[in-house]
Amino acid sequence: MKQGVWRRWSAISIVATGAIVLTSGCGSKYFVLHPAGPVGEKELHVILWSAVLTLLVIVPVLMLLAWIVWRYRDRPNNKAKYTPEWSESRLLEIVWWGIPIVIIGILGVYTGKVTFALTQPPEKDAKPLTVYVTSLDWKWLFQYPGQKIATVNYLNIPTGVPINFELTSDAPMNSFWVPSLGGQEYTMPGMATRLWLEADKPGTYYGHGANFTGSGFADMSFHVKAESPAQFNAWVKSVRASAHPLTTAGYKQLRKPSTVGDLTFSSFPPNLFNNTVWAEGGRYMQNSMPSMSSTVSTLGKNRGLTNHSN
Amino acid sequence: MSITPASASHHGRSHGPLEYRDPHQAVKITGFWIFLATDMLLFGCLFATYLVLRTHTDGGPTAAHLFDVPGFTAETFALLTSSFTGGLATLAMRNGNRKWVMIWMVLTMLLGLTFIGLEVQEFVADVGQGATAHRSAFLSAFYTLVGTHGTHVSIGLIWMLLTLIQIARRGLTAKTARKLFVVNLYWHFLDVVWVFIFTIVYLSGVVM
Amino acid sequence: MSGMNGTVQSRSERHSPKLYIIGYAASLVLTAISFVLALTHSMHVGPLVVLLTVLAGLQIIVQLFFFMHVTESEGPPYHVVLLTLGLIFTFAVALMSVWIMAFGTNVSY
Amino acid sequence: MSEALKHFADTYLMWNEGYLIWISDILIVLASIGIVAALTYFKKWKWLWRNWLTTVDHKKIGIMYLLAALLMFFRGGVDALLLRTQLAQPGEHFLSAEHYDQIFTTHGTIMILFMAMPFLFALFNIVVPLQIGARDVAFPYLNAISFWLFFFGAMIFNLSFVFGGSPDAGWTSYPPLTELGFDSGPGENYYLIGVQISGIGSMATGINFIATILKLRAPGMKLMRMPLFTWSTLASCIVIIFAFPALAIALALLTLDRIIGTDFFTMYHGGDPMMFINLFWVWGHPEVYIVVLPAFGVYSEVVATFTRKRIFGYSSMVASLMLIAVISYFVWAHHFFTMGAGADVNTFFAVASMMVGIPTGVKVFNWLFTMFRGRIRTTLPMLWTLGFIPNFAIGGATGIMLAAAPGDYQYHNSYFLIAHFHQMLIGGVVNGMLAGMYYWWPKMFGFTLNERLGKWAFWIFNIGFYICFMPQYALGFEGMQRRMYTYPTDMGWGSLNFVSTIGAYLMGIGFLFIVWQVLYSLRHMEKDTTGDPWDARTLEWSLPSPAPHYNFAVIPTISDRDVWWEAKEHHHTSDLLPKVDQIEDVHMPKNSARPFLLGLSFFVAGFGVIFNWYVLAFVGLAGIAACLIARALEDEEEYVLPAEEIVATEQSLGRV
Repeated sequence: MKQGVWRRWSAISIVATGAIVLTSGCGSKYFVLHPAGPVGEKELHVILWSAVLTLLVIVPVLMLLAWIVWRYRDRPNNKAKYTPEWSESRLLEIVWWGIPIVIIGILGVYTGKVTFALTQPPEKDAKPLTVYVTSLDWKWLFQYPGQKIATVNYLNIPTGVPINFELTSDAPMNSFWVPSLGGQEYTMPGMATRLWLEADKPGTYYGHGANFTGSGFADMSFHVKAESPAQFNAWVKSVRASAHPLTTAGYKQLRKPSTVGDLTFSSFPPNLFNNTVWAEGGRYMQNSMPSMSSTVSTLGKNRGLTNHSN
Repeated sequence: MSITPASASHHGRSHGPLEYRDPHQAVKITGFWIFLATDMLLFGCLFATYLVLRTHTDGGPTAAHLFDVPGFTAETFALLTSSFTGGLATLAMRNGNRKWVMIWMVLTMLLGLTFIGLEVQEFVADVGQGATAHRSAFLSAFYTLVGTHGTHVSIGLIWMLLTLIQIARRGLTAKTARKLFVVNLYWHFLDVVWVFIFTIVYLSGVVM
Repeated sequence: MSGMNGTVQSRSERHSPKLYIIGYAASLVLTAISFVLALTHSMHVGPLVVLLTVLAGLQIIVQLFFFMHVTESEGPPYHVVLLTLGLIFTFAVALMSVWIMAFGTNVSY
Repeated sequence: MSEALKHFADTYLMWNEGYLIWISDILIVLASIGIVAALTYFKKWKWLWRNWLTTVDHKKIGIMYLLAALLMFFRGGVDALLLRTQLAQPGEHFLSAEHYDQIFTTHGTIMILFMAMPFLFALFNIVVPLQIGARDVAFPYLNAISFWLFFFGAMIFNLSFVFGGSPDAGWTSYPPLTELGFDSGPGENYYLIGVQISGIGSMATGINFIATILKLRAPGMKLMRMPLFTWSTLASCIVIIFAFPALAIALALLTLDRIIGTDFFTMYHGGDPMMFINLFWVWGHPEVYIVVLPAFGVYSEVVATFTRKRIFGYSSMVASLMLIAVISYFVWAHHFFTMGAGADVNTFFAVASMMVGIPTGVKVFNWLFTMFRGRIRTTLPMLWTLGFIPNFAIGGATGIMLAAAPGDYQYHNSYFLIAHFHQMLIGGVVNGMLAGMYYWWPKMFGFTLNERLGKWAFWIFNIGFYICFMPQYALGFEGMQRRMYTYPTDMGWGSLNFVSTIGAYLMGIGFLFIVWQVLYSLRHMEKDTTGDPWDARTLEWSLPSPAPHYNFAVIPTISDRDVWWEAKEHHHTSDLLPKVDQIEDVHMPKNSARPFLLGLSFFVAGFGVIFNWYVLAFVGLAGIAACLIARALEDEEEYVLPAEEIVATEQSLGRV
């Protein structure tokens, strides 16, 4: 008797939870499910395929569970079969060792294919735009080496053009994530990593650091404005004409822990990104150090933060 | 009967190596083997760290600059030989010869001390050249890996001393025999670790 | 190498030092080969390091079988299984760490 | 003088940090006074020292682990509720960023290392020797050391909240954020030292139980006759001994960075923070299997018992346990797919991670088919097991989704990930540990727990769980990151977060019902006189509840897998009872104060290192050395329990 009441209540609450989740799931704020570029789309395909393939197992399991618990409950008048010694079946075991192996096989191959594809530019025909990303405490610095301009906490990109993000950090490691455009990549001190993204639809997209960096972490959001190439070029021109340059002293100030709003710079110190990566023995490989290593500026050597107490 | 299982509950046996005759002691030997497997992983992680950080010299001294061939050759010879004499102590124990157990163990400890002395000398010389653990990630990893091995060896020496005191006091019983066997297992294990240290750290460092 | 069957071999006769002497000689020879190969720079670095590691691996076997009596045990020698697993994991951690930390998609200059 | 006192209070007692600290201080002082007063009033000091603090009896050590686990569950749960309260609506100011950071760090660390680990060690200790027919574990003295290292490690960690400040860089403690330049307080040291000390204890436990299971089985108990909980313990301990060294090294190197200024993981002199992450997860992922494998073992025992049926596919169950244990070692890089390792690395670890789904899927089917054509009794252990299956199915599915590397680029560090691992760790591990606690409770204490209150607890906790965590999957797709102490209104994350917080509070209420249930059952005790209240199958149920301290008067000979069930079926249970003429003197391990003192020395040494008070550290280290040397030179570790005493005990239990 009591059990029935329990079951009903639990069913109602689970359905209610599901309903809340689903009804609030109709808007376009589900960034991951409504990608605005080819990278996010590829990743969404993996997400959907992996969900569908696992559902092939999950749904039968849940139905079987409900049926078995109902059918074989311990009631005096239960007429269902009872076989206390039955504990082996070669056939059944082959089935449930086999099916997951097949599913994992399919999903594994597909995952591998997409993983390799994502290391390539999403589009081969268009000439990519390179953006250097540096995560600082607690802000994002974006440098456009081709355009020689820099921004903080926002960036503009042209639509239909693959963007080659090169990422590093001049602070604790973070993760550069624009969920509408595609997956994230860590920004790490002494390292440079690469992330390809592309926006097909114009719009303003939410971005945020995804790896915890201390008390200012919650404020490390930025936005990406995708606009037509013509508009982008016009924006670059206006920045060059109107904004102030980022000086070495200005960068030193910027990398101190603080939170700031959007900033725009008409230029930045030459080799700033490389110097950040190469400072303090970064990039690590002695023998592959390029010639510019000799030009590592004093910037990297005399950092504001000292590490050792002794 | 003790907490060991009934299958082994007849009060030991009269044959087989001394350290295995009491089942209670035999379980401890198994336990120690498992510990060695754990310690192996500990060194594995230190080796992994060293291998990754090997090139992270930040313009400071590299392996090729630093390592002194005669020094680590002597260290290697001392430790390999001490592993041999430790083995001979186990053999003497199995033959029930307490005097030779003591002689071989004292010799083993002297060789171990020699090894530690050479290593300390090497570290002091390196630090004298400015190659401190603070200089670069490579040096941090180097000192930690080799130093952890050195610490293990030092602990092994104290442990051997304690074991010798017990053998001197109580003679070769199932328990002291087990303790001697175990400390020698530990010692041979450290020898294996050293083989990998001279291969991966020193020899590879000199050629690369 | 007594007790290969997994149980402690019962021997009433005196144990002889033969195995220990062979083991010591083997470890010295293997070490000497490593040192000579490395210090004379006799081959390319890549194959040399592989060869040195193989020689070190042989030294494990020498210590385990000639000095440590690894197969001896009271009852089945379960610890051999655990040691084997441990060796596999040790190499996995070391080599895969190097593989991971090489950062394949690093920006190459 | 008063200036110095004020400085001390502000620096170490953090009196300027607000009312949370003051309340905690007052509560701790009151609780300590209360405990001391009660022990003195009831003259229980000697009892505490003789029966508990110096014990080496696996059953008592197990009970102490259980008590500690439940206390830590409470502490971690309060942390969780504070976090959820702060996140209930956008722009909330209940906690500051600093406090939020500390609380999510302690929540994670406590739940994994100081709740889940002792909970499963409690079950190992209580169950395994009884299940395999042993008088104790292989190394009872070491077992006590393990417990006290865990205990003092947990003490150090919890002390941070009121003395000097908690760690605040997440339970994963990624450098360089945790290096001195960014985090100079003692909090991070507390994390490193507390976890290190308890980790040493865990390694010792792993070694101990492997030796116990391999060497101390009763005659006739072949490997393939071992109960599945014992098998799962073996698998879990194998993972422990191979994974915990990686944690020890990762923490030790970071400690060196912070204490003596090396450059392993700093941003300076070629330090490589990513190597810490690599080493941390070499331990961190296997750790998840360490805690979930014993839960699998519990489910296997519970399902077989409460369907009155042999476990289906025993060999597959054993094979899958071992496969999971081995594969778990080759999946760690899936925690940092987004670190820029090559596509080959990501593909390898993605496929390896998915492969874990194969043996776990097999286990689920085997549990289902154990129930199939059985007779299912929905007792408390069975309810938690039934509640586990849908949890595990959904969590497993999202796990496979996370393992697909390109998908992970989008889920990583988002609430989707948070929902996934809570589903596995609560739905998988906590359900399993609670099922185990209910199942073996009568064996531990000799009485059963009230079913009605337990069912309230089950339903409230589980419904609360879904309300709490299902919305978090959706929040992940909405792009919400973990570890943000607050979020702006315009993101539209408010409503789902609010729902989630309601669920968290329901889980809290569910936990209170468990506490109520235990207290109620203590008053209205239903004694278990049979020793076998569940009509169960394995050897431990052939003993009286609770088992006498020597466990088995005569070690039984095992002839079957479900030996107790078969004996009952064929009416020869008397075969498993001792005969007077077979009872002999037994050597039992002596109690010892040294494990406790060793733990205390570690505590003192650790405390010295945390605050760089080197004299104190030296005193602690000297204590450690003294304990170890005294043990090495000790001769008599055992005492003789005379046969007559055993016979008398067995007679009073009506067994001979």
